[in-house]
Amino acid sequence: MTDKKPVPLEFEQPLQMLAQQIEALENQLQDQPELADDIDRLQEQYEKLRRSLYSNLDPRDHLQIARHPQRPYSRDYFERWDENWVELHGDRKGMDDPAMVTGLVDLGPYRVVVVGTQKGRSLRDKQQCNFGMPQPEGYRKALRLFKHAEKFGLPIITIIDTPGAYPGMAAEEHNQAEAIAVNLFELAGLKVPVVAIVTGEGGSGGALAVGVANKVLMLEHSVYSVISPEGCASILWRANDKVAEACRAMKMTAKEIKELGVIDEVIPEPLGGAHHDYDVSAANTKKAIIKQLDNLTKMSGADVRADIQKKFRQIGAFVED
Amino acid sequence: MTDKKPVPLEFEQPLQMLAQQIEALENQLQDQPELADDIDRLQEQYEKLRRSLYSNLDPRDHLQIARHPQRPYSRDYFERWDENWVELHGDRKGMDDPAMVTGLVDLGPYRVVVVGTQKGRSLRDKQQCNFGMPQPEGYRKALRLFKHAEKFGLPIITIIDTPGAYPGMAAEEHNQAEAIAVNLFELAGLKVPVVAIVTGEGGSGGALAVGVANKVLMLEHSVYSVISPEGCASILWRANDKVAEACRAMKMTAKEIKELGVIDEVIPEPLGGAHHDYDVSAANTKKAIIKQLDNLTKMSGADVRADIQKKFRQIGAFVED
Amino acid sequence: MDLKEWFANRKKKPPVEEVKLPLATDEYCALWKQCFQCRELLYTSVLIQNQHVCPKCQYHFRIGAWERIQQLADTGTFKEFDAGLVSSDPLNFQDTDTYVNRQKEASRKSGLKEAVITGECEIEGERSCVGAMDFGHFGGSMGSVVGEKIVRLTEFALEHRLPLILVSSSGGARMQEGIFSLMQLAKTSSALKDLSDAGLMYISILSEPTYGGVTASFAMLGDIIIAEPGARIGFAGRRVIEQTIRQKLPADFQTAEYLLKHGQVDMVVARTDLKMKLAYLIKFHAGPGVADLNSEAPTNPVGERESDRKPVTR
Amino acid sequence: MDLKEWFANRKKKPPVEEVKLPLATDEYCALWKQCFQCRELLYTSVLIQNQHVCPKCQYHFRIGAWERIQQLADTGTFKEFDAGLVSSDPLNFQDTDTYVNRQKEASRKSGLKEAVITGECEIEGERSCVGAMDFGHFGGSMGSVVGEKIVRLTEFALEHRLPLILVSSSGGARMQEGIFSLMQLAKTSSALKDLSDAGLMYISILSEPTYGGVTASFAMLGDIIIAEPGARIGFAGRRVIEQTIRQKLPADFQTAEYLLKHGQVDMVVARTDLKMKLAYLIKFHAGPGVADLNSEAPTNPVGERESDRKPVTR
Ligand SMILES: [Zn+2]
Ligand SMILES: [Zn+2]
Repeated sequence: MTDKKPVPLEFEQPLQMLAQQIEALENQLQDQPELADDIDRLQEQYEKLRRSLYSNLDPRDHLQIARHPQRPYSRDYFERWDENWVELHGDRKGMDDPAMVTGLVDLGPYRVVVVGTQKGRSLRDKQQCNFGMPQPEGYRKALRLFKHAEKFGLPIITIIDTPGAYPGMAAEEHNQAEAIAVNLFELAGLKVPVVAIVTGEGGSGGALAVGVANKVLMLEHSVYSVISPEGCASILWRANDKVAEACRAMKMTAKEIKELGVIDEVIPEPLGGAHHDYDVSAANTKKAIIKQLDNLTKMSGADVRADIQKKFRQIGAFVED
Repeated sequence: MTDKKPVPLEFEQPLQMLAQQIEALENQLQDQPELADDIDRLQEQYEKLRRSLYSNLDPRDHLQIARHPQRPYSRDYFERWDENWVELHGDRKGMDDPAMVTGLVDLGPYRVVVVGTQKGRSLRDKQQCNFGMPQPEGYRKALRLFKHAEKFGLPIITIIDTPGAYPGMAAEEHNQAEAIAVNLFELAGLKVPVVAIVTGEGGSGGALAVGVANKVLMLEHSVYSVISPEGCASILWRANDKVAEACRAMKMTAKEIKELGVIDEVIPEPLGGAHHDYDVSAANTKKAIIKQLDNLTKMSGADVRADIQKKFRQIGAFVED
Repeated sequence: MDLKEWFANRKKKPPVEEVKLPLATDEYCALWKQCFQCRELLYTSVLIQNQHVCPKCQYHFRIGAWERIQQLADTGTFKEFDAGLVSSDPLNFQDTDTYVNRQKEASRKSGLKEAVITGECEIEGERSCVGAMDFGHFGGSMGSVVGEKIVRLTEFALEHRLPLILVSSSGGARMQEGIFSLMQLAKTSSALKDLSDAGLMYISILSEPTYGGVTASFAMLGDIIIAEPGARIGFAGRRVIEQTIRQKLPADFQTAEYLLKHGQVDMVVARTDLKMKLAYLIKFHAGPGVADLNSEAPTNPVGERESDRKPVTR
Repeated sequence: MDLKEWFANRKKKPPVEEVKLPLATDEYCALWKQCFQCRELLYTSVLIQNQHVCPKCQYHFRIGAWERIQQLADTGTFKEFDAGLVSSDPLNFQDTDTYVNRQKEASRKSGLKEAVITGECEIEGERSCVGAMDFGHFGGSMGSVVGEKIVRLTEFALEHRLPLILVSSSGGARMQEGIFSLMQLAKTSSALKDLSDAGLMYISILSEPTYGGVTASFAMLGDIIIAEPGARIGFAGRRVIEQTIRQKLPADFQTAEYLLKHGQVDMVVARTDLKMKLAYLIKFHAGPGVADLNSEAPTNPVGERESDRKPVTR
């Protein structure tokens, strides 16, 4: 993916126009050497604009980056964290949900169990992965791996990039509510540390089903919300064109959620977003995980459990008369 | 069911003919009082034949009684053990298998969790219950209740009357082998006592899936085997008319299996079979269960587990050089 | 009329479209009320007498948290917990109106401070912790206060080794508290894990309607799960699913009876039987608990009735 | 040719009817062997060199227990356990022939005393307990001896805290030992429960064919389950299912690849990669184990590599 040129987003249009101008001038440079100064000036301008653009993103811009079709997905991280990583399949009860990828990763100092949602890259992949929306069987596959990790004392790393659970008939019949609830319940009782990273979209209960962790990290441009901004806009504003407002109102960006005290760390992305450099993104996340594990693995099993319970016990905003 | 006349089996033909003769004579008794002596003599003969018939049953006769369409099923026992018994439903994951009935029963001195296979009485019931062949989801429903019992320190009583697991496509896709295996695995690790009763057919792995117990009891005419006698005949004799031989060869009757040391107790049935008196059958089984629980509930959780492990550890027949 | 008949009759009727709960205050004013299902005009006092179940067709009207508690708790035994907990506005949330105003409006309509009432009481003499949600307050949505009150109730149950009963009725998580609302799913589930590991009993009762974040957390985590007849229960809403899969769903999709058939609830119990059933289940499970199982020799034989235990009756 | 291609090619061929394993003794005599799948004539020595996998189409021939052990164990490290255990005839079983005669015949054909060989060995230097079944002996059926040998192996693994690896290949339980055979399902599963609770690793390898009581007990209880390409695995046999449901099953039904798609196995691994994969998995899971998690402060941080641990390589 890194060898493909990043596809520009809507809000990146001015930047792209400037880049095109520069390219046009560069093509003429051999014939008109006097253009060199202009090019340099434009380059400077471009860099300035780029920095200013990415340091003043609207919440909706973050959402767009988080949903960028070239955004690195779970497999992209697992492969880069450990080129020999071993994928494990299936819920053992009838399904191997491709929207939930699970396996064993050697991070160097730590061996871990990884669990991540997967959106799919090609159209066929996307369809198979149901655009990153796991089935109940996907959450149960994740749970199987959580239990595996606990049995062998392996820390768990989860990657969250999902619009949420799938609003389908079979998913309801197979009790996806229960599948999510049981994961929340069981994750809170584990005796091995869990680190979750929201790398793209953290959508609702479907995200939380692999997100109850001792430490929750978010990539700089990722988002995390109780409902999709589209859903929020349509319910609260009764208007489909109020998505930007919904994004702002819900405070769903990494920076905002960190300020609210709900997550532990924001992991920086390459300028322009994680899809501009998969290797750097993988290295950043790996570094952040190892840093967290350096502390978490010093705790006893009982303390790890107490820690995760305490973490979520504290979250809430209310007034007591 | 007890108000319906028991339907006679093939081997009961001579008995039935005698009964018809007696009935015919009784109808003439008013006109010909001198018949009274003949009737008495025939009655005596009838009782003698009856006792001799049921004390010299061929293994295949037991099989026929075990499969009698009026045989009491799990619900018949549960209702009689506790008329206020509470049925609990479902595997929580998409299915409530009617072939596996689960619930809470108050036995008087003990409250217990009950789990039993169910064949179905009416044609519609039979179809819904798949003729007593649970789906993988049925075994998983049973497992949910086993875990429930363990959590609350309630003993488990299981009833086995099943031809076995269902040889169907969906059952294989949903991994019935795993469903059975996991039940064997988990039952062996419980800290609450389990008493299993084979009340009818104990067929293969599908029966064992609810049959790993501290004490295994069998009704007098019930059978328990590694494969159905029809399956055995067709594989080993390559002949469908060798069922009686297969029954004999496999040693599948309660008495034989008790002699082999594989089960703990044979519970007597009303003369002619359990279907001749549901209430007596329920009372006999209840009494047998309570007797077993009187001992088992004196053990600690660890001892209960050790006991079940030891019990199955010992089963096997081999020679060591 | 028994449940089967009632349900059979119900099927003959055209499916009831989106049922709106009348305001609790209005309800008490009105002398008459029309059944949403059989269209019968019912005396409000008779309806209340029958626990808001239509005497003719057994339709279960939505009821508020206080009605629920009154129906379940032995008279005079309920002690409310955390009545003073109220929402703050951590996000300064505003859509077409502010969250602060919407909260005021919700309280004006419901007469409640929040969408759940919690406390302890006796149920047929069995001391229990009870929480009841109120769909009439802010659509029964779960924000920080609902989460906190349920967790405190769970902690109380754990500390005093009491059974926990939660009656759900909710549209899901409260959007206006954003990520805080989502985290209440984890917070409540996590508290229930502690309760469960201590061998204590939690009965979840699902009433019309129970959806979204509530279903995907505490509502589906009961040791025993009971649904009320006709209650609609699910994760995603019917309309969202129909839009997604582009086909009509069966009329009984997501009803209590549908869930029973699909193995998601232990039983469907009529409201008029609920209290006795709960009491029975609590008594049935009041035993030595898992702690004794790990000791070398249990002081109480497992499953055995203590001689001084109250007889189990329904 | 990679797996996908191989599988695609395989589909084009008419489904192979009941494959009979040639006698192990004959096999070594024969210079040539024809591939069951691509019909290529192969030098037996080349085939053995390639672990009985067709070099042309990757078809995995059935192999015996000793070949399996030779392929997995580091040279010279295997020590057999319980070689002297042989079946008795507890039922005096007789069908068209006696069980005693059938046992003799089975041993004559297979050169084995029983359908499983167990022992300890090193796998890429990792000390392990290994059991391998042999379909060529009495259809790989499980009677008392198979059960007992597997349980003893499991107990050894538990006592010495070693990983356990079982390679299954079986038609199911052995009918001739009746109820004793059925009880081996419980006996082996029960032993594995103890092993599992001690935090020890069990890898189950499913090879062509694995059916019935073996699948419904230890074969499906692995912490990790690996299937060999093309292996047919299930509970009920294909023919029985077709007779029951009265319809044809898909050609790939019950193959390793079908099971992978249906979430029943963790991975499908070619025989030629199996040893390295096993060694990797054993090393990966060699950690502090569950016991440490229950202590107040673990001596080894969970998941952390011990400084003196061998590097994990494949
Ligand atoms: Zn009505
Ligand atoms: Zn070939």
